[in-house]
Amino acid sequence: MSIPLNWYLVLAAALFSIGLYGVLSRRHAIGMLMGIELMLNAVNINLVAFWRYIDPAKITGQIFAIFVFTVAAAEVAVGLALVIAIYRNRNTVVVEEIDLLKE
Amino acid sequence: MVPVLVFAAVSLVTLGAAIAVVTNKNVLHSAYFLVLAFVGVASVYVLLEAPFIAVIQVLIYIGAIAILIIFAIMLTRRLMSKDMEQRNHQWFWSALGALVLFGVLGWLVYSANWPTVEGAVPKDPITLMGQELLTTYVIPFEIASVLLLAALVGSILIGRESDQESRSAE
Amino acid sequence: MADLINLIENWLESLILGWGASQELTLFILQAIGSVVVVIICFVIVIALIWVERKLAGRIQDRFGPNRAGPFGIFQSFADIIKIFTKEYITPEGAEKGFYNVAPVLAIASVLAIWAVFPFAVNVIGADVHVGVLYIVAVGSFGILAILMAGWSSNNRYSLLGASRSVAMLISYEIPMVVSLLVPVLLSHSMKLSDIIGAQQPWWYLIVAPLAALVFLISSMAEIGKAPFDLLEAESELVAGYHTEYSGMKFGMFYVAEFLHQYTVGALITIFFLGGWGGPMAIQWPILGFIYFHLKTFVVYLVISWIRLSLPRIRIDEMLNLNWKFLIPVSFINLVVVAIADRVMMDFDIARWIYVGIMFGLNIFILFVSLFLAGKAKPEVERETFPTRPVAVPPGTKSK
Amino acid sequence: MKEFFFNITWIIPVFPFLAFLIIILFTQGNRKLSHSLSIGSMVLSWLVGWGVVFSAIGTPHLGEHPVHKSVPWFETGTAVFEIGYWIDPLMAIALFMVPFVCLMIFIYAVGYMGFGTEEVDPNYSRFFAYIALFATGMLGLVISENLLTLFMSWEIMGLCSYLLIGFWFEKNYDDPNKITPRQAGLKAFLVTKIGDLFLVLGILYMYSQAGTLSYADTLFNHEFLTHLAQTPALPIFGGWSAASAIALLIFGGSVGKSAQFPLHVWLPDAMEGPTPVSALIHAATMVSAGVFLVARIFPLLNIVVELDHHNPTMSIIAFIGAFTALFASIIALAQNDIKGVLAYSTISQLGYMIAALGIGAYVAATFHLITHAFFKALLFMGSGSVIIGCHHEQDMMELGGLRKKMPKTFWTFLAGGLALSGFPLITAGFWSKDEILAHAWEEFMHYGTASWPFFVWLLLTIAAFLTAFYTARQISLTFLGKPRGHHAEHAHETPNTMTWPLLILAFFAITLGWVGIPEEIVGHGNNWFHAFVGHEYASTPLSIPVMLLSSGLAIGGLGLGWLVYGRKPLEAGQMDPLQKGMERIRLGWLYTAMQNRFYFDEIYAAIFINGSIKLADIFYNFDYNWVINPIVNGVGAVTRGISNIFNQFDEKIVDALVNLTGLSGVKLADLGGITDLKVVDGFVNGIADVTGWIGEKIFRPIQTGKVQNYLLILLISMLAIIGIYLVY
Repeated sequence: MSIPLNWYLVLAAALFSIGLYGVLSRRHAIGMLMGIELMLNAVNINLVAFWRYIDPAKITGQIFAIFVFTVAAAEVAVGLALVIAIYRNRNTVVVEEIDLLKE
Repeated sequence: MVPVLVFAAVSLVTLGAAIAVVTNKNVLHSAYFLVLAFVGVASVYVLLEAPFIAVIQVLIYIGAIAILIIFAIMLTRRLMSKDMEQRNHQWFWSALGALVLFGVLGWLVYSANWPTVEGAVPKDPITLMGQELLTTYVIPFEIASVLLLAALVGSILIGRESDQESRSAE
Repeated sequence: MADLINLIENWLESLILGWGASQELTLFILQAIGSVVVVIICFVIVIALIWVERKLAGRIQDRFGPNRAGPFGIFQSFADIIKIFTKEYITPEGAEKGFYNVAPVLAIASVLAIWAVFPFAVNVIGADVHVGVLYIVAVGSFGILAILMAGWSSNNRYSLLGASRSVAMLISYEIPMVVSLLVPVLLSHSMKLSDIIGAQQPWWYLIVAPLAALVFLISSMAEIGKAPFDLLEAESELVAGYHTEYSGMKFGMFYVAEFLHQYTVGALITIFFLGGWGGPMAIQWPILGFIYFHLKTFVVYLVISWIRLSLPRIRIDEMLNLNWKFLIPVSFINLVVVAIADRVMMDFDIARWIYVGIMFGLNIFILFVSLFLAGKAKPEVERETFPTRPVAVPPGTKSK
Repeated sequence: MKEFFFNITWIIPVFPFLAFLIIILFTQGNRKLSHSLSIGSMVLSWLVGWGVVFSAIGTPHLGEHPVHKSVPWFETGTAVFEIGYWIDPLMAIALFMVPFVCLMIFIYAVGYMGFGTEEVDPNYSRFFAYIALFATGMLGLVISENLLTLFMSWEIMGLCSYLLIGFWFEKNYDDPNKITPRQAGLKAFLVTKIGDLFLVLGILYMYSQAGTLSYADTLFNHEFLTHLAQTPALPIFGGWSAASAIALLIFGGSVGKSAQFPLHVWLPDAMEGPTPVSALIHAATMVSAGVFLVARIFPLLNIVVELDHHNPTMSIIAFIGAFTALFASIIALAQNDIKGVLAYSTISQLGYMIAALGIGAYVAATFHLITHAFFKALLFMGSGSVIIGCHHEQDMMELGGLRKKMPKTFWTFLAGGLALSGFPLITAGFWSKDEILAHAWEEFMHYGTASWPFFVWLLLTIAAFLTAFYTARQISLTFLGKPRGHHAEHAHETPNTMTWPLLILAFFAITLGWVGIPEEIVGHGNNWFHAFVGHEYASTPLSIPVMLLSSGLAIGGLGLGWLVYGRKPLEAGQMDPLQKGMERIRLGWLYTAMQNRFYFDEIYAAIFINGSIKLADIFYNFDYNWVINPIVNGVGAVTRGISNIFNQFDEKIVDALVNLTGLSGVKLADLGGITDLKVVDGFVNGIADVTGWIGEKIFRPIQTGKVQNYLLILLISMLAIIGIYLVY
């Protein structure tokens, strides 16, 4: 076990920040979704790493990771359906143009 | 030494791909880089001795999510040519915020004192996981399945054309 | 002689260790050699298969098939290879170069990667991972990715349409495939391929779970996109589907991947339902297991070819209906029934042959009930019937 | 039997919740089945609820030893959160009122939403699903055993109030300034959320101190409360104790929910919802939840008073309540919408209760909470009956003369109105209101005229008079005289499903007060209400002068109202005599201000909404101008960026400051120039202009409608909070 836990955590933190940047800066709605996926992946790396280094005898970390997978799948299905619906109704996928909330 | 090298390579690939995902001007290329990032993360799981999670990662993220994303991009491609600006005007602040967040997280990681334990992984993790899922975590498990069902129904409802629309289209 | 493969392996190992390599390095080199050997075997098999396939197709369609190059045309495949190697590579204008070139590689890699976990004989296993079944399903999804890449990057509408169609089809047929794969997993209590094969030594799962085998066969035929499910490259509609724009060796790679995929499906059915390397004397003589494995695979391959050469292509709505309204419900019901029956009989501790008999009966029962119900259902779309066309009738004759 | 009811208390909110689920999922298509389910579930809740109430009444010393049960709900780390129920006198009293009033309103809604007529609402079934969910929230709040489930129920009600106020979401008006139901729903949701934010902070603070949220370990644990009162609070609260900080934060929640000044603006607009909703949510139950919450944390307030005499917590609460009571009753004087008057009267009466809690009159506040719920539900349902009977005419200036046409509605409305104005001796409102005034009087006697209780008493007394006056005005305008519009001429009595609940509630509006008649009148030990709810708190001694005074005020207010409006009924098109009178004594501007609700909506719009839009604009510009030149371009770009910054600074900030000073000066000079009549209008406009202008130059990404902007702000705020945390 030559890799310290911190490395994984920092990797996850970097992935999370990159994903966050994607969510905040992409104009394409699907680009935003991709950023969210990266963030979820980062979370999962953390979960599995904690499992491996802090409580390897139990399996809790992996089970949480599986729940995150389900959430990610649900999120992407609904998110993409929304994007397609918006595309069909408003003919745009640019997040900035989806601002009905303002009115 | 070998694991360190492998870790370094894997994390470089993952982070590089991730950066490409958020910065590439062509959304479709971003999606393929996303696949690469997913592969990288799966390799990280392998390094962490969680092959099941790694395989599930490939199965769900690449086999389902990435393909859905690519599909959706193709369906909506008419509007996003690669000449268009792909980042909004607040990108600089976003980048700054993300960097600061990374700094804070990194600082946290290094200042915390993790109670790490040396120990071997369970011999038969999959059986153990199945037992745990159906005993300790049975309620979250059921809720997750309801969530998936709800997402399924919801996305069909949202995504399908309403009868009126398709009729007017005819 | 009995254990030829391990004999060679041990000899190589001692040789490399003798040269002063460390234990780790030796292992790495041996793995690398093993991979290369498996890949080479695959390609050799494909070369043979192409000839077999064409000959068989010829016979079934009342033709000779290849008969010029060499005796019975056995060198036809080599001639093809030379032709394909010397053809010009054409990249269409506006294609996405990188993806255009990566797609065929990915297509063939996704098939080859499945071979990494196959147990060829009792002690010849590439990588005996805990999650073998999942691995197979997961790696298979790269194939879909390759098709998407090829379809998109060709900058051709036919390619894109073919790719979209194939993805819709592949994703939906993955569900019954995975669910029917769960039956062997359930019966053998393991996702390890070697355990699955070991569990079905006297009684193949083809007998214990024939319905799962049938569903798996149908859905994996759809997965490889061969007739009657070859809508993704329906010539009359889409030219050649996602690989319309490919030529030369790049096309060749798709072609090889297709053949190899069919053979791989044969291998999967062998592993999951036909007892893998099992057979008389297979444990004492592992080399026999190796032969049995390929023999069984080849038989399944021929069956698939036979089916695809006999049936016409079906419409896309029929195809999706078959999947969503028949295969998926049947496979789920089958899974549940098998699970309950297995659990109940586990408590009773009955003789193995009674267990197998009950299982077989249950499977056949489900199959017939579902076929009966499916037969009762009315077709959704009433076919439009046109009045018979007036036919020109020579004067003086009586029209019917 | 007692044990049985105490064991199944948890089931009370479950019935309506099941009804909600079934209706929303399965029976939307069947109107009859839907309302039967809804009402049926409420009947069950009511039966079980009253079973619990009467069992609780039969339990001696329930106040000292509340019955409570809980089961672990979920755990995070080492913290276990529980879910359960808590039975004490306050809960029993609220449980007496809530399911019964809800049931009456549900039955009433059948008629109001037009069941069996061709005017039946298209979303009829959904309406019943929503009100069932609402009842779930309210009942859950009443029985909950800890602050977490209380908060959860609280938020369910917030959601329902949004859904129900905006129930007619497709309605639009020709007049763009008139608020639509959709906007009203949003407004209610957002304004109460401001209060909820404080509530969350209070609950979190409590949790950080106690490590648990159950009542038994926090609010009813004397040692813990003592400890809390001796712990200094966070630095931002000055030198206060943690107890007072928590109390004030939680009180912030009730300010939002109970529509107290300054978060009262949502309630009048909430009248855009269907009338049963107004009766259910904005009169009888939901707004009472705020008061209930303050009554719930009364032990906390008590400990603050006991251990920390100089703490202003109680006086803040009392003042806000008393001010709201007066302020809302002034506005109610000039409202012409029949529901608008009642809306402001609700705010005013809630102010009474809050003020009562602020001066320590726990029993009186609880008493008024119950009586008010009954008679205000009655009044709202009466007004709904008028509205249905007059074909959706709500303007009192167009009504009139309905006494003959709608006799049942008239008499029940009269009963409610008398109870509201506190008509002496026979009405419920008299006894409860009198008890509050008596308590205030006693406090003021105790502290003297220079103290804050004096002002509280004064405000409340004036409000009592005004209440009687506007009640008389409303009844006179609506029911007396001759019809002033064609809708009123063709009015008809409403169906039995609407009038029967009115009769039942009228009965309670009169008689309910008799359970709390002071001991001095009915003999020692016969003030049942006090004995049950609050015998650990000192009872309010009867004060004859106060009773005479309040009787006089009620009768005087009613009489004056009748003199002005009833004796010589208004003709169609005639000006409101109050307006005429005020204009004669040069107070017309005050009347205009009253009619316009003292311009609170406009001021809030100018400051918060326009302001943030304008601030957003500036940020947007800033952003845009800065970010065009990415720093990546190198040193040249950096220097140019810096010069840009200075440029921007010059242009935007310095100029803005110069202009601001200039404009403020001009406005001030204008203000000086404008004399008597124009002062208020000018002042209001001036504030609006200046703040709007400041906003224009300072506040907009907050309101861009772009999700990524919101997310970025979220990130930055989170980082800022982390920064603050690190610095501390």
